[in-house]
Amino acid sequence: MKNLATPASFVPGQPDMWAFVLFEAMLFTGYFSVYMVCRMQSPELYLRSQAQLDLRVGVFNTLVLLFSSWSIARCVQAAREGRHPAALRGAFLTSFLGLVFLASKVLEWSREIRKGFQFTTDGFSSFYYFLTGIHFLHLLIGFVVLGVVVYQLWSPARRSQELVETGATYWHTVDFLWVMIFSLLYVMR
Amino acid sequence: MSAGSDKRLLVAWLALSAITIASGALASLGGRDALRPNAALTFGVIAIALVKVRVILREFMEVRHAPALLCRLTDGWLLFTAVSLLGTYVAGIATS
Amino acid sequence: MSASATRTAPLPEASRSWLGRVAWHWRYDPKLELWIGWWAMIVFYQLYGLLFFLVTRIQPPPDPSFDVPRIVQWFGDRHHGLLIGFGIVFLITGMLGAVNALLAYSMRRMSVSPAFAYSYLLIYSLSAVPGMLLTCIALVVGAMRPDRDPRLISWLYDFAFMAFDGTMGVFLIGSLVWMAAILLDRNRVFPKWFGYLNLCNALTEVVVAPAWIFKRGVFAWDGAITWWIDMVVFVIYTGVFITLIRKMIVREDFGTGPLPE
Amino acid sequence: MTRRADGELILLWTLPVLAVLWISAFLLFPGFVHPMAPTMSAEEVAAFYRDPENLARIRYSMILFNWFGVGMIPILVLIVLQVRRMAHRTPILSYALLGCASGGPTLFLVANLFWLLAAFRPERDPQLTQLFNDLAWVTFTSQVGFLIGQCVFIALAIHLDRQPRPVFSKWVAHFNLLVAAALAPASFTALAMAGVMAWDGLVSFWIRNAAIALWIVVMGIVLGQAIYRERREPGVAA
Repeated sequence: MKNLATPASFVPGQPDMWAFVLFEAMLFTGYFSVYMVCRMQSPELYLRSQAQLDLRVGVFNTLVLLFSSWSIARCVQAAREGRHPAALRGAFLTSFLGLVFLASKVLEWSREIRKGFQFTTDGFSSFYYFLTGIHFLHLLIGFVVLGVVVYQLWSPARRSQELVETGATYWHTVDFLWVMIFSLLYVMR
Repeated sequence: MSAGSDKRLLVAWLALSAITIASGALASLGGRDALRPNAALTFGVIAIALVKVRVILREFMEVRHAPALLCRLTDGWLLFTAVSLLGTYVAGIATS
Repeated sequence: MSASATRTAPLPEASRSWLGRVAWHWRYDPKLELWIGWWAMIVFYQLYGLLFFLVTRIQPPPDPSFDVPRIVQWFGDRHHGLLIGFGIVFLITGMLGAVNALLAYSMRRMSVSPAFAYSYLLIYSLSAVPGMLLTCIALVVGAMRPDRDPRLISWLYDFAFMAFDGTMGVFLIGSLVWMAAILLDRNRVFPKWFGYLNLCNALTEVVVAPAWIFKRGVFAWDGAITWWIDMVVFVIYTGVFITLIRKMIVREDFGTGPLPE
Repeated sequence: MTRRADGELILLWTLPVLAVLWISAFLLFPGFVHPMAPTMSAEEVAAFYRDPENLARIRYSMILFNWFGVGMIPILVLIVLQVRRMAHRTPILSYALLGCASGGPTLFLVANLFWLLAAFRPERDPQLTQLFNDLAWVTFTSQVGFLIGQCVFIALAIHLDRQPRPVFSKWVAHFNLLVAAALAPASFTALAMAGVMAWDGLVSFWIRNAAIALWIVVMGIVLGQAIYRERREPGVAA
């Protein structure tokens, strides 16, 4: 149905944002590969250190971000169909879920630090704080991006569908990078 | 039309969440006390993660409708990431 | 004003010889100031790579966990390279003025407030002092007296490399200023993707920060993440903006109209 | 094209005051009149700073130099403003000059800081005093890059100022290039511990500093002429 309504092929948002997404994705592949190389040099130490992490928190974080991704995708759909109040609700729900992720990450960090699990503790902890930290920074930038989306949806005078879609693309990137980080830090053995 | 695309997004989201919970459960079944490298689990987890990323790219980010170039670039990235991560892991196991 | 008055007659043809072409551009090219800045940029970055990687051999950076005798030996191996190479760096520092001026000018062409151009100009004029010159001064002082107390030579070694890698703030904020200007610009001076690439570059400046914390491993100042990956991003970024600035200059059409205020 | 020029004369006439500061600081610093040799041992350098008569002169002269270094910035900005008046199509050359105008005095201040640090606790380990002394002299002598850039950009700006009544005459451009050439060898000063290239030598100390002095005097005069001429022209709010 949808395939009939939209042109055969189109890029959502500015194609320029996709250049950013692919560049950042490559950069993270670089970080992940370095992590893997270091990890394979002393697998026992990494496993012992990894036991400090709470898998349930990781699963919760992932579910929250997947939820937020779904809600911003619905926001894009709604905006495309001219249902702007619904789109605005989607953008607000996404920001709220982003805040939930932010709060749970800060709580998790402070709990780990109190346990004596710090940036300089060992190889695994350095990568844990580095990867979650740099992802956190992307999340913070994501709030600015969501701000732009809300600003666009707010007034009938603006409502640039292109900017809404560009912002959504950025937010999904924050989500899928987390999916990789989750599997590499919390789950793999 | 709206209902159709909404339903598709909903299915994608539910599937992603279900896989996440399943892989979390799998990892805890693998035993948190048995802190041994587990190649099967690691392969499974990275493969699942890449599949999840692909679903996000294709469904949420609408690469499904994008020109072939973007599809190929994103798939190329996924393949490159899979090869470099799993390759490093295998090489690490082989040398240790 | 005067420029348009002298330009009523058609321009004479440029001669075919290389020297003749240079002379023609010197006399008649309305974009001469822009091209001087662009060539200063090309020459400066080429020399920079040559001097830092081949003449002084301080890049790729040495290991921060060297012990004191090894550091003294490191200085000994490069004695003349450091003194001559950094002599040339000191000689050509001024070219940075033209480079930064051209980058700031690109922002003046945009539809944003001049505040962006002036911030960028100030930040990057400031950046040369800690990010490059203090490093060179410390290494020159370390190299000039091989008989100095080895502990002091080791202090100069740390000072040099921490000044080089550890002054992240200037490049971080500089890239963000440029990014904001490009994304807000309505004159389409640069494509938007270059604005986003500025964000990538800014993020690598955050990634450098752990160099202050780790003495070995991938996060140290010679690490795979803090140095190698960041350097790849920086080289791509620099290559891209040199090309885009060239395109901007080629597109620029001053014609024979009046001079800007 | 009117330009607000109020107060420029006051800034211009700070130059003679700066010159007095600068000459007195130069004569007061015991390490300049007979420039300290790079070959002095750590003990000799420490003894130089510990000599009570020297110590007071070092501190007072360096405090004066500190004021002089920053005091030059308004004068350099006046030159930038004259370059802005030239018949250029872009502000690039004035921006480049502005960048150099901030870099040069900053590096001069860094050198000044190292001298003052060496003099702050002369009882320190002689090796440390020598280190501060080396850092000060190398920074002071070899950091000519921004000054050379300044001269070259002024020369370029004058050559490209193609109008019937240029702001500065052509000879000022040639003079600036000459000064740039005289400053250039000093960047290699660390290569030589003795001889004309060493930081107390003919080229790196006397020619370099004489060139800077001459540049300040000559540029001060032509800048003054340009500013007074501009004020006589109609349309400038005086």
